[in-house]
Amino acid sequence: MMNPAMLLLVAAFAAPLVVSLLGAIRHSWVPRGAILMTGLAFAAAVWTCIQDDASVNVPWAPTWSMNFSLTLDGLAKMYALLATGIGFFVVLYASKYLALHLHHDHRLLEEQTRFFGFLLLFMASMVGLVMAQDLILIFVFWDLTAIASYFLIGFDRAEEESRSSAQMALLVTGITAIFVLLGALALFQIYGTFALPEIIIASNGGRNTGIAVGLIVLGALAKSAQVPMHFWLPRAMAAPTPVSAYLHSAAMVAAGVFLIGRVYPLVAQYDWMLDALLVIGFASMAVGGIIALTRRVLKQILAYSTISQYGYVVAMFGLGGEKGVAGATFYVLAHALVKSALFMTAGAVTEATGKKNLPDVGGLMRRMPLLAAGSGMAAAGLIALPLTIGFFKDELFFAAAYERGMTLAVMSVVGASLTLAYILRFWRQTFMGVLRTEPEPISGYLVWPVVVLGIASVVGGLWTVPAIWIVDRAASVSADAPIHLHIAYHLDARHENVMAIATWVAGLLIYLTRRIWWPAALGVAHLGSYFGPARLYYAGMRGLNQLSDSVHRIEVRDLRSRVATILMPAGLLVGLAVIVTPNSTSSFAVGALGRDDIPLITMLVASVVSAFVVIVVRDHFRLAISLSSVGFSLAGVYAFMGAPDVTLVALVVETVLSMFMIGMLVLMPRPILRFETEVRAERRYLRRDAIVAVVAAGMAFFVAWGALSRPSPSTEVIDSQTVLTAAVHGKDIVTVILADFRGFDTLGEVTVIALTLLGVISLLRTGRLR
Amino acid sequence: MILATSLAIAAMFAAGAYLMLKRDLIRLIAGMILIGNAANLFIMASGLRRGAAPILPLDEPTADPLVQAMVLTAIVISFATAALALALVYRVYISHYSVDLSRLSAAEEQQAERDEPMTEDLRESVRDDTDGEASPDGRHAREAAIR
Amino acid sequence: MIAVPIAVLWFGGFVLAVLDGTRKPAAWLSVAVLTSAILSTMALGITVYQDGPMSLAVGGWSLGVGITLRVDMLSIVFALLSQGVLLAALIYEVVNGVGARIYPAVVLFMGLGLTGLVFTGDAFNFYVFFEISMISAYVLVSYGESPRQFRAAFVFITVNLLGSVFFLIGISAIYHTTGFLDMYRIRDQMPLVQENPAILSATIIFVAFSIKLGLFPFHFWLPAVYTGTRPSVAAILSGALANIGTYGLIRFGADIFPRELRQAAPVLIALGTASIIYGAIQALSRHATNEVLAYSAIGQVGYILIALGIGGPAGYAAAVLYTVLNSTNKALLFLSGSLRGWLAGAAFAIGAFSVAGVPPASGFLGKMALFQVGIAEDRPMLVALIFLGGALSFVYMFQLYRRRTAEIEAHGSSPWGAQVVVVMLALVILGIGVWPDPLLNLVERAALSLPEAQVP
Amino acid sequence: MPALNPQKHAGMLQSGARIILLPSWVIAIAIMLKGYADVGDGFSAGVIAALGVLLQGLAFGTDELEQITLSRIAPILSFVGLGLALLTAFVPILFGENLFTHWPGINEHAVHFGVLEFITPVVFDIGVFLIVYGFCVGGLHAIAREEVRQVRLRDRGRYLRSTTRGGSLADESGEVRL
Repeated sequence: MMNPAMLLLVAAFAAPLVVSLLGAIRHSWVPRGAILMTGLAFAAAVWTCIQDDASVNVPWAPTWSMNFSLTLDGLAKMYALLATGIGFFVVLYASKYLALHLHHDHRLLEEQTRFFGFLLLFMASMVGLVMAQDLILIFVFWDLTAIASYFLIGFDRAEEESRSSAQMALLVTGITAIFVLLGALALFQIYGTFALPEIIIASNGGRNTGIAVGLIVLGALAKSAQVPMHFWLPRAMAAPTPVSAYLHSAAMVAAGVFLIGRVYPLVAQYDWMLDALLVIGFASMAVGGIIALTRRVLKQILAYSTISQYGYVVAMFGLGGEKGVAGATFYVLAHALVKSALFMTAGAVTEATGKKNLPDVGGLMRRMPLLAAGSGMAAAGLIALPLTIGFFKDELFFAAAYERGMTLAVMSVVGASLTLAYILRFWRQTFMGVLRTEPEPISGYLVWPVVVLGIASVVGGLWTVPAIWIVDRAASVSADAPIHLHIAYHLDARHENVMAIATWVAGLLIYLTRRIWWPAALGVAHLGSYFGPARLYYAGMRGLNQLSDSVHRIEVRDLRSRVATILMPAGLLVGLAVIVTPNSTSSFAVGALGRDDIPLITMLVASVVSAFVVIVVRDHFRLAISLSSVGFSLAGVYAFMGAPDVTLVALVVETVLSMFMIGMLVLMPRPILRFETEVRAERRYLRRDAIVAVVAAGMAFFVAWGALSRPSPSTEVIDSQTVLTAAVHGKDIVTVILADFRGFDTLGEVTVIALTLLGVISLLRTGRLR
Repeated sequence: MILATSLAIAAMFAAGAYLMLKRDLIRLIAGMILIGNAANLFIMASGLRRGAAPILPLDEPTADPLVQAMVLTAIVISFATAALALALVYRVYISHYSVDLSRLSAAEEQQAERDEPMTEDLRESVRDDTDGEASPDGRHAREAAIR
Repeated sequence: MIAVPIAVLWFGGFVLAVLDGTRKPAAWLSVAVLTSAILSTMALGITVYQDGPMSLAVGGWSLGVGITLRVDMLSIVFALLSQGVLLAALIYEVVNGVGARIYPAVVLFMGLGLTGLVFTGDAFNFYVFFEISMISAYVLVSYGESPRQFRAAFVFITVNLLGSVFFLIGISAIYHTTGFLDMYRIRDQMPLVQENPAILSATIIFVAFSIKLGLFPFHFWLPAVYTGTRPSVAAILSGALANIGTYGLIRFGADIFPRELRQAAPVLIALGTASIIYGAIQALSRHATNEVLAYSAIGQVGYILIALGIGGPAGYAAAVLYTVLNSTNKALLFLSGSLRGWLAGAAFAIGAFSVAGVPPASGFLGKMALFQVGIAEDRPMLVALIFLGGALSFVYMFQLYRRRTAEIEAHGSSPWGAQVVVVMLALVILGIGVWPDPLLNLVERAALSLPEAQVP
Repeated sequence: MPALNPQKHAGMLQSGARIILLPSWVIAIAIMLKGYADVGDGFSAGVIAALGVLLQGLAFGTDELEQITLSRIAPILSFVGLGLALLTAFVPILFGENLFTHWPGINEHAVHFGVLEFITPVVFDIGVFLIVYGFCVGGLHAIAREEVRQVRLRDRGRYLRSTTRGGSLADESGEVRL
């Protein structure tokens, strides 16, 4: 039998592969294939869930001590169940939804392949992430979810809104993912391993470990859309509804709190980190809750609700202790069931009525009773009514908060009552009241998943054993200690019950008095959109682009300036080198000047003079002539340096080069070559040119002088070359070097010539050899 | 002698660098050739010893044959490059009807402008997500939402 | 054994020069030649991996008299990298239909130059092969023959000629101060050389390679050239030719001038930082794909320079690794950037993710190596800088990608052949990301072949 | 002697060019074949030979240049030379020898033919000679042909159009090559 962990991974990753292949063959099979494959993955998850914990550990990149290590522990089991289970219902839902969606947008049905491919990749990478034990592996799967979500959010590629939302989500989660990587590397630096279990065992609670873990948690918070990195999530609503349903419940956002749960044994060592989590959690609860109250778009209400709900989870992790950890874990499970159902409700309503906004719908109860019932159960779960699984999530939360004192208890009640208010508003105004838009009949695929999830939420509230079984095992991993959850209904006045009742009352009050506080809430929302982090993001992006534009405006675009910008820094660098190195008197030597040197000096002067003549001549033909005279004088220099071979070659080369140059000049009409008329315009460049030339000359001078001042080292090489020349039947050492000792150079040199010939004839005769 | 040679190299380099800053492509190539000459002169000067031509039989101290071989290779390569550059100038002239760098730069600017359409597609993404609160029918919408 | 890849490329280039490269058989022959060169380099690489560095005295002349070819893992990695990028670009062009008869021949000659210069152990021979590849590049840039290409070619030739001259001056300065052209002998002699001439020649060689790399502030030629040339040529320039710069900096810096490299470390890091920031900021709001990529190339070499500046085995390994990843990314992006169609779009996306450092595309390994070096050296500022650079690369790559999706939608589909080529390249990049160990191992061995890295 | 050109003053140049052609080749071949013995190698020999031929072009015009077979096929000669040089470099490998090993080896006896020595470096030098010759003649020949083409196009009044439109060179037939 295959290792359960491996089996689950294979089952999960087989899904996107199979679906993509199916899409390549026949795209109409894709939805059914996706249902089948997700179903299989879900079955695998269920089966592996009841198996013992299992591990896979194979070397992945031993050079960097990276291992491909997966462990199917309690935490992994819970999240894998969620990812595949919710994934299954989402795919079921999407199998009909997407065709409608594409049809509305007049797009080809073929695009389904792309959608399901990425949706299943999303699921598979979630499954991989939850089992990964190697920090780098975690990072890889972590970013894989970001990639999948990027393409899913931006699925409606034609719409700018959709593309920029996808970009925002990717930038926020992708850039913060680098923090996860950094944290992993910092931990590696301290503990010499990427294996999380080993790090947890060895962890010393030191400052550096704290920073590293803090970085990882930072990445996790951004992914969970916690304040102040929450702004990408509402924008991600640009995605088709199934994606939103999945992203908010069991993937992406859940991945963030999962990671906190995964590294929680490390987090729990630092009180400051727990306090930070607490603050961020409550802040997210407040911000998400208040803004959710003011939204009009159905999915927006739910999006801000998610921010607030994951705020609970983060806050519970911050509260810590057995209750906090168990509560947080339980909360994720309960929330996933109900939130996905609510999103699918919103999608179904929009598909049926064509309306996206809450004020445009209403009274759908009678037209869509099944949907109303299903989402009603889910909504009840989210607002923690008794007999639903949601009741316990709040109860655990209250219990954990109460332990930490009255302030937190009150805050948690207020937060929970906000949830009640906006969910009440959402559900009641959709399904009760006056019928605003007559819905069209919709496929059962859009309704039944909602109903099943709603029922699951109620069943979970009545028969708590499976949930407790799962959560116990998951929370034990996070807490790094065995945890036993005790949940049951108690009909007494214990503080959890009191707080729950207080929540319902307060929530109802908030809902009923909404006309009074509405402007205030809206004000908060507006304040957020004007001074909040989203604003900062946009301002930052705009600022960066403006900065880029203004820097680009001063970018050098002229070849002359390009030359200058090479010569100047080169000169400055050489100058710097001269300055920083110790200069003894022997560094730069004048050198002896004997009578024998007079001819040589004369020729040098001649060549320099002719070089300056090249500068001053106007006419191009004279330019060519004076240029060749530089070459000829240099040939003379070489002759006096005892180099007849070089002299010969320099002479003939100079002749041919002049012929080339004059030949080219003949090809160009005289007016083209006439620059004299614009000499005046040139004058303003003269000073710059002169300065650059002087700097360049200074550079050449110092390099030449510095090098030449060094007394000659051993002449071993040329001595042996001299000796060997006779042995190979040679007399002229230079020729022998060229053809024999360093014949390889010559071969390269003639290849350069042949290559240039290719270039020249391609430029002049389009490459024909004849 | 060391100083004198270095000065000659520097002067030749300066002349070349100065020409490379001109707007005339032919002068630019002349500058390249001069800079190449300066480098060749430097190679020659970097010989380990000086003397007569290194041809057997040796009677007196000879010049360094290795740098001569090097300088030969370098001369040939810079010659080849210059020839290629000249052919290129001709094609530049054919395609722009000019060998004036300022014309070429102008053409490059035009190209750059064509590459960067002034569509401010950023503005769209900069819209706030007040999800319709700021819509023109503001008050009505707000009333409806409060409902 | 060592000579085989060089011989294959040399004869191949010669044969192709005579044939008409626009004809299909000739074009495919060039692909076959390059492939066999890669295979022989791999075979050589296996031997080197098992038995250590190999050397071959050309003509049988003893050390110093003649030229010695020397092959270690560093050479193998760079040779395979350059040849691989050239092969991708060549197949891309062959599949699309070669537009000029000399194109395949020139690509092979460039392969020869790039292979030769990493195989040679002789400083002047390095220069000769360097020139072979540069002349090939000069010819290639004008490929396509539009006014724009000629302008680009002219800029390229002017600027790089300066680089070549600087390099030549540096080589002769080294010769004069040490009396040798053989790199081993130079390395032995270098400690005896006074500081002053040594640092001067090191500086001028550094400038020469920086010009090839397009490092700030020597980069001003680069955007014009990369945007002006054809995609396959831009891929070659940034994916293969720019390797000369990195290889040169590593070989000359770590091998010949280790003392000067350490002295110059602050300058290297400062220039690298400037490159990263400057390249990224320029790339941010550019619209043309190639222009974004060109500025991105300027930014990416900054990382390599920083890795070199930090030095040590880990630093050199990071530099080599980053070069490999950057070259393949750039080749992929330049090739796929001009294509339309969903396959090409997917390939481009993989390249974009790779540049941004998102796994499983291979780019994250480079960032990871740099972070690791920065953390190990306890340099939080550098880590922050690399983070900033990575964040900016995220922004510019995906702003570009966002714009491009609309573009891809608007136009039709490019020929399948070209799309398949870029997808293959993308799969290589993905493959490296998914199973990085072989590359990491190779790179580590390559860095260890530098003498400086062997010092504990 | 070919028919003299109408321009009288060209006569001197033309006879001079013709007179020089043969010596230039003799010198070139001598420089090359002397091998290692004295100053000069295949490279300078190639350029000198090319100069001799190019002088004909200067004196008699492009059409006359075309008459000299060696100038028309110069680029091909160049690659023949490259092949020759490559063979001398790499063939030794096939015999199990080192890359670029010359025969005869160190201190081995070489076959003499008068002052000539038969050693493989001479073959290498011939290769270099051909490459350089091909380059110089081929390059300048290309320029000369371009000039002829320009004149023809200008006569037909199409020159300006073909150039200002930019891009590739138009053929005489107006068909765009490449």
